[in-house]
Amino acid sequence: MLHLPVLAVVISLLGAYLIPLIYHFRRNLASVVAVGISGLALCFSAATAVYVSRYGAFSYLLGMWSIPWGIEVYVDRMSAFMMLVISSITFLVMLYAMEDVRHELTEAPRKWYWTLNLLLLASMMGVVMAGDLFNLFVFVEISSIAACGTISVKGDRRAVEATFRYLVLSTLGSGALLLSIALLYMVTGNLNMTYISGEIQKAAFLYPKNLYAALTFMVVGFGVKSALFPLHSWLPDAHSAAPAPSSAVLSGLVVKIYIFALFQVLSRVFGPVIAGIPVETVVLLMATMAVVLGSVLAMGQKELKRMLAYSTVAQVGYVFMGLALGADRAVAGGMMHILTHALMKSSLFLAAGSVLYKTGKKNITDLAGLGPRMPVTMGVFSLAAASMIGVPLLGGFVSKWYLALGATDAGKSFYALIIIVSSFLTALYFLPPVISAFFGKQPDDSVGKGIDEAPAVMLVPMVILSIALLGVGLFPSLVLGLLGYRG
Amino acid sequence: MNDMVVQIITRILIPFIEVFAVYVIFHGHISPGGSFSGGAILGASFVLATLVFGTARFNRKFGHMVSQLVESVGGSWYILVGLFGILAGANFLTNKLAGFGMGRPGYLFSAGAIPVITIGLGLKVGSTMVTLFHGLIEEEENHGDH
Amino acid sequence: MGIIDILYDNFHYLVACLLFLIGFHTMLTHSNLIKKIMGMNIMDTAVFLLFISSGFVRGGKAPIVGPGTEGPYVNPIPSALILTGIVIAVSITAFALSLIVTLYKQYGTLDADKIAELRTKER
Amino acid sequence: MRGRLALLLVLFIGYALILTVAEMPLFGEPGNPADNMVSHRYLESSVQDTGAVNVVAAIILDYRAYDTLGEATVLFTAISATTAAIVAAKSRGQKT
Repeated sequence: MLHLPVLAVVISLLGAYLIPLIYHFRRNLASVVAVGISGLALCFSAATAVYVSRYGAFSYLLGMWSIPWGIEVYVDRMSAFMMLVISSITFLVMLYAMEDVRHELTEAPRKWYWTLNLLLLASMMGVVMAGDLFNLFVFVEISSIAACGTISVKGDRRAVEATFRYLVLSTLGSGALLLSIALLYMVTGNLNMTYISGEIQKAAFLYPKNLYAALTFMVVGFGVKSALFPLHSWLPDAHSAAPAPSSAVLSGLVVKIYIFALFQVLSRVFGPVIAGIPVETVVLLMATMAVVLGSVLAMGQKELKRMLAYSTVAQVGYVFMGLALGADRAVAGGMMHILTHALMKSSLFLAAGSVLYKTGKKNITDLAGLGPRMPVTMGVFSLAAASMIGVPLLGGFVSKWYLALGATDAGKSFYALIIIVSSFLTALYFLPPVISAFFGKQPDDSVGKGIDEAPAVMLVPMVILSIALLGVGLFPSLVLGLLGYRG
Repeated sequence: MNDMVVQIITRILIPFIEVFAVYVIFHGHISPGGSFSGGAILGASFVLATLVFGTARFNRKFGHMVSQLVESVGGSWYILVGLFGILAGANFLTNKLAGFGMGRPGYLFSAGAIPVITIGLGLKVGSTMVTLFHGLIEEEENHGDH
Repeated sequence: MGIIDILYDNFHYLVACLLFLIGFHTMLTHSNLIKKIMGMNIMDTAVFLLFISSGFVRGGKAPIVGPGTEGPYVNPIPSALILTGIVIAVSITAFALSLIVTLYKQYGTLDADKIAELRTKER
Repeated sequence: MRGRLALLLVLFIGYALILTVAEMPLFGEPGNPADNMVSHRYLESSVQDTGAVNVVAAIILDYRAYDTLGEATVLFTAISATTAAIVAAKSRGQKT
């Protein structure tokens, strides 16, 4: 039973290694195998989540070495929750991609798309369960390269250019991260998170500046990778140039993995000394700027996927805000927003992808009059947009509600105000496309002829995502119970 | 590069480089070196061969399929050795407690799973170097698809 | 002990930091893509240097503990970790170079500013 | 302009780093925080624990073998990404 989280990672890695071989012998089998393996990883994560919610957190020792010597994998409720989110969203998106990549990618790199997706899945799950700083770094690197790979697999010059900038910036981030780990190792002599935090009090007394430097580099490193506001410049290009399923995974999951990792490190490594350092204030300030300015920038966009990418910048700000506020309900709201935003943003990107699949149009104005022609796609889009704005009974509302409650709990009602203001801003850029899709008139009727609904294999994952969004909105206690929060 | 001196010297040199690479890979657990260094040396010998004899002639002997195969099998090999630990009732990637023979320390056949992993990994790293190099240089030559 | 003495004793770390800054500066100021990658590599190397010198123990030997050799040995952990770090740096460099090759084919230039100009014109 | 800004940023980081270096544990001193029970245990008992004389090999392939699996995977990821990017760009170029 305890092997399951590691097996979920390992089975995805094994799949990734074998996909090129399978593709060589049976071309059509590769995508099926990839989806099947991600489904298997989903089963393993679900079993882990059930186990953790029943018997509590556990740690798994790789190679049977006790912890300061070996590598520890630590799975608590939050990691199990993250594993479940990662594997389920990836599974659904890969199901969608089975049809979509036929249209969006050329034949030659298709097998690599599946390989990279499985590597991304494995590394994301590895990141959330890492109990060792260097192991965390290794998995962060795999996910950075694999994420870049899923963009450049498209091969047009816009995608390649965006990938290059993403790669350079995220390498800058990993340099900062490794430097931070080096400084921490120098002053504490350990790599295991628990053991570092045991030594850190002494280190804070003897070598305080080293710890400050390590903390700064850690925040900057993860901040670049997770597009914390002033460091977000790579995100809109990278996420809008990628193929639609990759955008869904990148925006919905990859960015948030790093936020989760950052806060894991902050609480589990720097926990005993963090009280004296105003890192949370800085993060809150940046998150506020992200929430407001991300929405403002999203309003100015003409292209649908670019607008969605800017909206990710804003939504990442919410997650940062929730986790940095620190109150119980705020953290629960932040974790829940990771789930709801993953659901919303991936269904939005998948809907945008299926519009692209059917019409080849990518601007917001091109959505006009599409509602009656593609009812399911635009229905999913509208539902997710409504949830993004925060319409009650949908997932987005619940997580924002908990964030606002948490802000008042922490004695910082100002942030609750920010959340409300930003909801209005979100409405300003999400309502026009929805309204024009259902009530607008197609400017040129000859263009719209023959456009109908996308194939079922693309619709089913989108519908499942929407149902999940509704489910989270109607029964938030399920998710909160999984997180171990009773309120 | 159609220079006879270079070609002949390369022909003489390559076996020595490869034997040295194999030595470094096999002796990873008793001397400095190991899979990554040995694999890099192995890859360097293939890179040298490509530089001297050209990609077309090299590909006839060592095609993309071969390097792909080595790549996938090398990686899977590592995972399978790790999974053996679970089968033996221990954790993933367990060495001694999973029942790998320890041998006499300091001799070639010792250290249980370490040399077993090293061999697969060394070959994998070697073929990785070749694939990366070829990926970068074949861009320049338009010899159809592969 | 004065600050200068400590800096003198720790000059390995100081050199690593200097290299880090050189790499960072190269990355920021040069618009040539290849030079950016060079800067990135210098930066990574600096971090490796810092990490690996943190494991040195005065008079230490390479950590190969056969019969008949005795200590002190240097700390083996940084060496083992940096092996991983180097492989990661190599992977990223290879990927970045392949992207540069494709970018050069598609845009016909290696200058980041010119590429950005072409890109904004496209939109 | 951009050059000056970059220089300013670099000088600032450099100043902070020099302050940090001035406080670091002394280079090569036995008894530094990094020279603790973890590394001592590796040096003393790697031969009994793993049978490998080379401690670095014992660490990367036994004590911390999971990292090395990740490392091998990074290489594989780099190959996948590199090949995918090149092949995709090439096939796009042929199509248009």
